[in-house]
Amino acid sequence: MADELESPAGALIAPTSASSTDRFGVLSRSTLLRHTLAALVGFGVLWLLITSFSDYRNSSWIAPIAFTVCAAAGLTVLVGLSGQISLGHGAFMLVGAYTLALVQEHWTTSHGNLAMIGLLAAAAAGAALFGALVGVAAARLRGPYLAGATLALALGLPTLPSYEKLSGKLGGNAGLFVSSPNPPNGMDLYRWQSVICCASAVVVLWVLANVSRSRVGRSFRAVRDDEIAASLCGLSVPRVQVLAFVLSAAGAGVAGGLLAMIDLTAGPQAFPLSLSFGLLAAVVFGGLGSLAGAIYGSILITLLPLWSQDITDALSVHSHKVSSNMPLMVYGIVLTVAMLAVPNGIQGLLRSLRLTLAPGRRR
Amino acid sequence: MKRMHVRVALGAVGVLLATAACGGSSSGGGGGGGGSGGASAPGVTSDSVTIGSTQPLTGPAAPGYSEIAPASDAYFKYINSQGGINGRKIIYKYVDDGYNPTQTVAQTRKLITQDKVFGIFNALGTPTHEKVVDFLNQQKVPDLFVASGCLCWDNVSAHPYTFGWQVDYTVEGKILGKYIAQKFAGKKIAYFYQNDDFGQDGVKGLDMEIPKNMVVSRQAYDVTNTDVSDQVSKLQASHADVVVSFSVPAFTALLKLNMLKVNYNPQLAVSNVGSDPITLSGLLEAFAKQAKATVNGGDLIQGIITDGYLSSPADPSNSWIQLFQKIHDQYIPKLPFDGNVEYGMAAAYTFAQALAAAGDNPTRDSLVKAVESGLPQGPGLVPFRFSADSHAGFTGAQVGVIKGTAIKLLGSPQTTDDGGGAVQDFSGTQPQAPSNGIPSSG
Amino acid sequence: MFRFLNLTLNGLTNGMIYAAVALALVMIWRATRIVNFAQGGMLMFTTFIAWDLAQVHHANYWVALVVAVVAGILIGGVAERVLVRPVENGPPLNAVIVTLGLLIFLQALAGMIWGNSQAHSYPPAFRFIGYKVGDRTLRFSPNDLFIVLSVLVVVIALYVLFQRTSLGLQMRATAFNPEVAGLLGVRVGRLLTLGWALAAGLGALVGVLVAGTSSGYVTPVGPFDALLIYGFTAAVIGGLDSPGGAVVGGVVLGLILSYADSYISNFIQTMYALVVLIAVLMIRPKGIFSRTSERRV
Amino acid sequence: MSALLEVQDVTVRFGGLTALDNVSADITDGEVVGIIGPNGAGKTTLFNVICGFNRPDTGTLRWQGNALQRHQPRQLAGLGIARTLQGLGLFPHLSVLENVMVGATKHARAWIGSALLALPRGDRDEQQLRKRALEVLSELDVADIADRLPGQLPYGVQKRVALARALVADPKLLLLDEPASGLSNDEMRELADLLRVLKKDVSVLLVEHHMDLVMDVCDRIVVLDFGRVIAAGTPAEVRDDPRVLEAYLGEEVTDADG
Repeated sequence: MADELESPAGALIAPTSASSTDRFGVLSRSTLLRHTLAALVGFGVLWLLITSFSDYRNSSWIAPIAFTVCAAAGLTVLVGLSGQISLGHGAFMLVGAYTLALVQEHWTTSHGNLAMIGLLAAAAAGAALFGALVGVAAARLRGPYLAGATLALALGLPTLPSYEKLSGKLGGNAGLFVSSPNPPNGMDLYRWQSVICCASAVVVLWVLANVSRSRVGRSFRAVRDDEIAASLCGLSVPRVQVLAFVLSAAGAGVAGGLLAMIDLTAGPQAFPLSLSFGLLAAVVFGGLGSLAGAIYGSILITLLPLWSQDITDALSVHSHKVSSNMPLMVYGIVLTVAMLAVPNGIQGLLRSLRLTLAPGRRR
Repeated sequence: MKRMHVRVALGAVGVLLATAACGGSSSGGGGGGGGSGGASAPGVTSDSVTIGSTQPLTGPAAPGYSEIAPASDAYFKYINSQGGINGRKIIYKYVDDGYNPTQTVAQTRKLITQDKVFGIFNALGTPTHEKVVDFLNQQKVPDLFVASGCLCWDNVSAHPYTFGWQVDYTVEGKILGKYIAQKFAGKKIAYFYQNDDFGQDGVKGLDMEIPKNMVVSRQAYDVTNTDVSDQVSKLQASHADVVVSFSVPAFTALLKLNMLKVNYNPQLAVSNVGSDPITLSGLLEAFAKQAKATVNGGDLIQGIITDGYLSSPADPSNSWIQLFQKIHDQYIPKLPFDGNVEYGMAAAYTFAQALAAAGDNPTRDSLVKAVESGLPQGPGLVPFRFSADSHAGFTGAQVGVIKGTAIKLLGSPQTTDDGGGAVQDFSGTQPQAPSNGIPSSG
Repeated sequence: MFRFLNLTLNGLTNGMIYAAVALALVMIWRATRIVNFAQGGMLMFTTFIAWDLAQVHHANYWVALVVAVVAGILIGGVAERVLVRPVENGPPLNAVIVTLGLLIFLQALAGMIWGNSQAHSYPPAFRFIGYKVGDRTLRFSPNDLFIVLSVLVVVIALYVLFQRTSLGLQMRATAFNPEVAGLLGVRVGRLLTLGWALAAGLGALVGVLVAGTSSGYVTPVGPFDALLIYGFTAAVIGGLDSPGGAVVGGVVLGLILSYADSYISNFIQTMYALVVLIAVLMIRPKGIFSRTSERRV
Repeated sequence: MSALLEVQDVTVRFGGLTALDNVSADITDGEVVGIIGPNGAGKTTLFNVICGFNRPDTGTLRWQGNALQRHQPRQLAGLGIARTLQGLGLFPHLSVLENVMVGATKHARAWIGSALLALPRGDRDEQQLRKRALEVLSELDVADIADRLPGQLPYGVQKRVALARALVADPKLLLLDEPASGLSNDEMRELADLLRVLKKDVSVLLVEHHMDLVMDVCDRIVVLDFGRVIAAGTPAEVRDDPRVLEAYLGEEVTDADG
C-alpha cells in the first residue's frame, strides 16, 4: 500500500513504544485493564447519550452508527492492517444476519436478553467460519483479483436464498423473521436496541483493539508491508491473512446480526452492494487501519444521507425527482470530493494537524 | 416454516445496487407532523388527522405503483377542499421505502415514533409490510388497507389492528382459473409466476379450479433476473394454448416480448396486479416498431384476459370514474389516468369512509371498530368482507379482457373465499358515487 | 438439441456484451491501473441520453446511438481529467472510492433528470423477432446478430488501433511503463485521458445495445450495474491486462450463465458468475491469459 | 565435526536456463563462508534454494544431518536459519523495534486467545519480546532509534536493523545477502568487526561483491560462475586460482547481482 499508512495505528491502537512503558504504571503494563477501562467509559458515555435524548429523531441514528462501526472496524483491520481488500463485506453481514435468524428459529426457545447475547455470538461465529473459507481463497489472490472476487461474493450471495432448493429454509427474497429483544421496564424498544448495538460495538472494538495492539496485529502489518520478509521471520503469511479475514468477518457478522435484530428480519435486500461500498468508504474516510477512523467514518456515512435529507427538506424542493435523489447526490459528491481533498482520511488529517501543531514530536 | 412474502410489486429490474443511501421521504400532504392541542389520539387535532404510509417511490416496484400514493393524496386534498371529514383535514404523509424491507422498518418506526401519525394507510408491498405488522400491532396503531393481496393481513387474533383491502391472490386465482377452465376446456394450460407468495398464492387459487391434467408447464421467475427467455422457451416447448401469468407489469411485458421473439402466441391471462394496460403499453412502446406492422405498444397486449375489482378507468359513464377523473385532472394532471391512480383514490375513499364512521372524536380503537362493523361497498364491484371476524377486503373480482387501453369486463362479478368455497356470481350492483364525492358519516 | 442451440446463441449474444464491458474495463485498467466502478453508471447515463433523444424527441436510432457514444467519450475524458488524475498515483483504494462516488453521482443525476420510478423501454435497432429454422423460431434475431457483429467490429478496430498504429504503440508503451514512455516523448497524460474516453465510448455503445434487447430496460439503478459485475468477472477471468482475454472471458461467461440458467436454476445467476470466478482464480490467481511473473526475492 | 548445512549436487533450472548446476557446498559451526561470483552466477538462487523459495530439480539439502524437503521459508526461523534480504525488506510502516519484534516471532509463546482477550499472558509475552529486541538493538548499537520508522534512517543504520531482525531469532546459521552493498568504508569496517564477533555464536553464509570484506572475514569461499562451482577453499587459495580471475575479468567493479 502506500506511504500514508505511516502510523496505521489510530488513537485506540497506540503504537508499541519503547519509551512510554512506565508513564502510567499499571495501566500501561496491562493492556487488559487499559482497554477494558476505555470500553467501560465509552459505554457509559453512550448509555448517557441514549437515555438523555428525549426524542426519537435525535437518538434513532445511534443504533445504525453502532452496527456500522462493528462492520467498519472489522474491515479496517482487514484492509488497513493486513492489507487485503474486500469490496464485499456486506456478504459477511448477510451471513451473520442469517445465522442469527436461523439459530433463533431452530435452537432457541427463550427470546430473553441473555439469548440475544448468544445469538449475536452465533452471528459472529457463523460469519467467522465463512470468513475462514473466503480467507483461504483470498490468501491466494492479490489486488484487483481479490477485489473482483469479493465484489462477486457480495453480489452473488444475496441471490442464494432465492435458489429453489434453499428458499424453503432461507425464506427466498423476503428473508426470515427475527423476533425483537425485550426491553427492560420503562425503556422503548428502539432505545433498548441502541443499547444492545452500542454494547456490541464496544465489545467488537475492545477485541479488535486488543488484537491490533498485540503481536497478532503486528503480524498483520508485517505481512501487509512485506510478505517475503514476514515469512522469513517465521510468520505463515496465508495463516495470518486468513486470521485477518476471520476476525474481520466476525465483526461484520455481529453487525449483520444487529441489523437483523433492528429490522426484525434477515433478508437479502438488506445487503446490497451499496452497503459494502459504504463500509469501504467509511474506513477509507476515517483513515485506513485506524479503529478510531472506523468510528468517524461510520458516523459520517450514516449521518450524511440524513443531513442531506434535512437540507433537501429545508429547501422545500418541489420536484420529487430532485428531492428524492438529493441525498444520494450529496453522498456521491462528498465521497468524491473528500477523497480528492483528504486522501489520507480523517485520521490522516488529524495526524498531519498534530504534526503541524507539535512539530517536535514524531508521533 | 411460515413464509408470508407476497411480492405485490412490479419488479422492473434487478435490485443490484439499491439506493440505500436514499432514505428519501416526501411529504405529500404539505408537511406538518402530528399536532397536540386537545387531541383525542396521536396525530389527531381539532382540525386535522395525520396518517402515514410507506410506498415504493423508487426502486424495482416504483413503475406504476409510485402513482398510487399521489393519487390517494389527491383524493384527500379534494376532501380537504370540501372541509374534510368531520371537520378535520386529512394530512397524508407517505414516505419512500424503495421496496426495501430495511427501509420500511426504519421509515415506519419514524412515522409512528417521531411523526406520531394516527395510523398507517395503504402501505405497499408484502415483503416490506410484513416486517412491520408486529410492531404496528404492538403499538396498537391502526394499519388500514395494506396495498397487497397477501392472505396474511386477515389474521384478527394475531393482528387486530391490520386490515387488507384488495382482493387476495388466491381468490383472484380461483376466479381466473374457473373462467379459463370453462372457456378453454380441453386445451393445454401453463403457468408463469413470480417465485414468491404473490405468485404461489395465485397458483394455489388456479389449481383449485383448473384440473391438474390440463396444466402442462409451470415456470417461475425471479424479479432480480430480467432474462426470462429460457422460461418462455420451456413454455413454448410445452405447446400450451393458454399461459396464465401471476406477474408484475414489467415481467408481463418481458413475457410478452420474449414470446414475440420466438413467435409463440398463446392466449395470455394475467392477474390484476400485472395487467394495467397503460403501464404495459408504455413498457412495450419502443419495441412495437420492430414487431411486425404494429404501431403502438398497446397493440401488443390486445386480448389479454385479466380481472378487476374496480371499474375500468376507461369507462366514462361510471360515476366513480367521473369523480376520480375530475380529481385527477385538478390535482395530478401529469400522471396518466390509469388503474394505479384509480386504485389510490378508491383506497383513499375507503379510508374516508372508515374515518367518517369512527366518530366525531376518532381514536385508534374507534377507527378499528368502525371498519370491523363493516363498510359500504363504495367504488368496488363487489362488497367488502370486513367484520369483527374478518379483516379481508374485497370478496371477489370480475374477469375482463384488454381492449384498447382499457379492460372490458365480461359477465358479472364473482365472489368466493380462499378455501374450498365455490366461485359464485355476485348479483348486487355497484352503488353510485356520492354527488359531492365524499362519504357521509354514519 | 434445438434448446442447446438456442442457449448457445443466447449465451453468445450476452457474452459479446460482457466482453465489450470487460474490454472497456481492461482498457482503463491498462491505462491507469484503476478498476472503473463507475463504468455501469457512465453507460447508464449515456443510454438515458440516447433514450431521451430516441423516445422523447423521436430522433433516429443511429443519431441517438452516435450521440450516446460521443457523450460517453466526453464523460470518460472529463472523468479522467477531473476526478481520476488526482488519485491516479495515490493509494489504489482512493481511486476505488472516487469511481464509486462518480457512480452514485451519476445515478442520482439520472434520477433527478429522468426520475427513478419508471422503467423505460428502448427500441431495438433491427427486428427482434428470431430467425426461422424450418417451422421453428430461433431465440436469435437480426438485432442479436447486430449486437454480436457490432461488438466484433469494435474489438477488431481496437485491435488494429493498438497493434497497427503509432498511437496504439504509444498507448501500449504507456500501459507497460508510463515513466519510460514519458521519457521517450509520449504525452502520457493525454493518452490516459484517451484510454478512459475510448473505454467510456465503448461502454456507451454497450448500453444502447443492451437497452434494446428483450430483457433490457433503462432505469437509473438496475441492470446496468449487473453489467459492470459480469464485465468485471469476464475481465478478471481473462486476466485484467489482456484485451484478448477479456473478450474470451466475456464469451465464456455468457455461455456458462446461459447454460446454467436453463439447466440448473434461473434464480441465482450472479452465483454462477461467482463460482466461475473463484474456480478460475483458484487455478490461475491472475486470470487465464495473464503472463504470471515469478516473484523476485 | 559434521556440517551444519550441506548442499549436495543441487541443480535448478528455470525453463531452458540452468541457474545452478550440480552445486555442492557446506558450512559448519562457527564458520563464515563466502559465496562469490560474477553477475548471474547463481548466488541468490542458491540462497533461495536454501530458504525454500525455489526447489532444486535434483540434489539434496541437509540441515544438521537431516534432509530438508519441501521446507517453507517460514519454517527457517524455527530450524535456526535467518536471512537478510538484498533489498533489506524492512517493514516500512513498523517502527524499528516492531521490525525486530517481528523477527523474534519464534520466541513468542502466547496463544491467539491472549491477543483477543488481552490476557496478561500476552502482555508478558510482549514484554519479553520487546526486551529481547532491545537487547539485540543495543548489541548492534542502534537501541536509540527503536521508535523510528526505517525510512527515516540512513541506509547503513537500516542495514543494522535488518541484521538485528535476523539475529533476534537466535539463529544457528545466518544467511547474509550482500550485507555490504551501499555501505561506506567505515561502515564496512564496522561490519567486518561485527561479523568476527558474531561468528562465536552463529555460522554465517555470505553472498558479497566486496572482495576486501570477503577475503577479510571468510574462513572459506565458494566461487560460482554460470551456476557451477569453479573454485572453493580458503581466501588465499581462491585468490590465486586462475579460473576465478578469468571469471571476474572485467566484472570486478560491478555492484549488482541478478
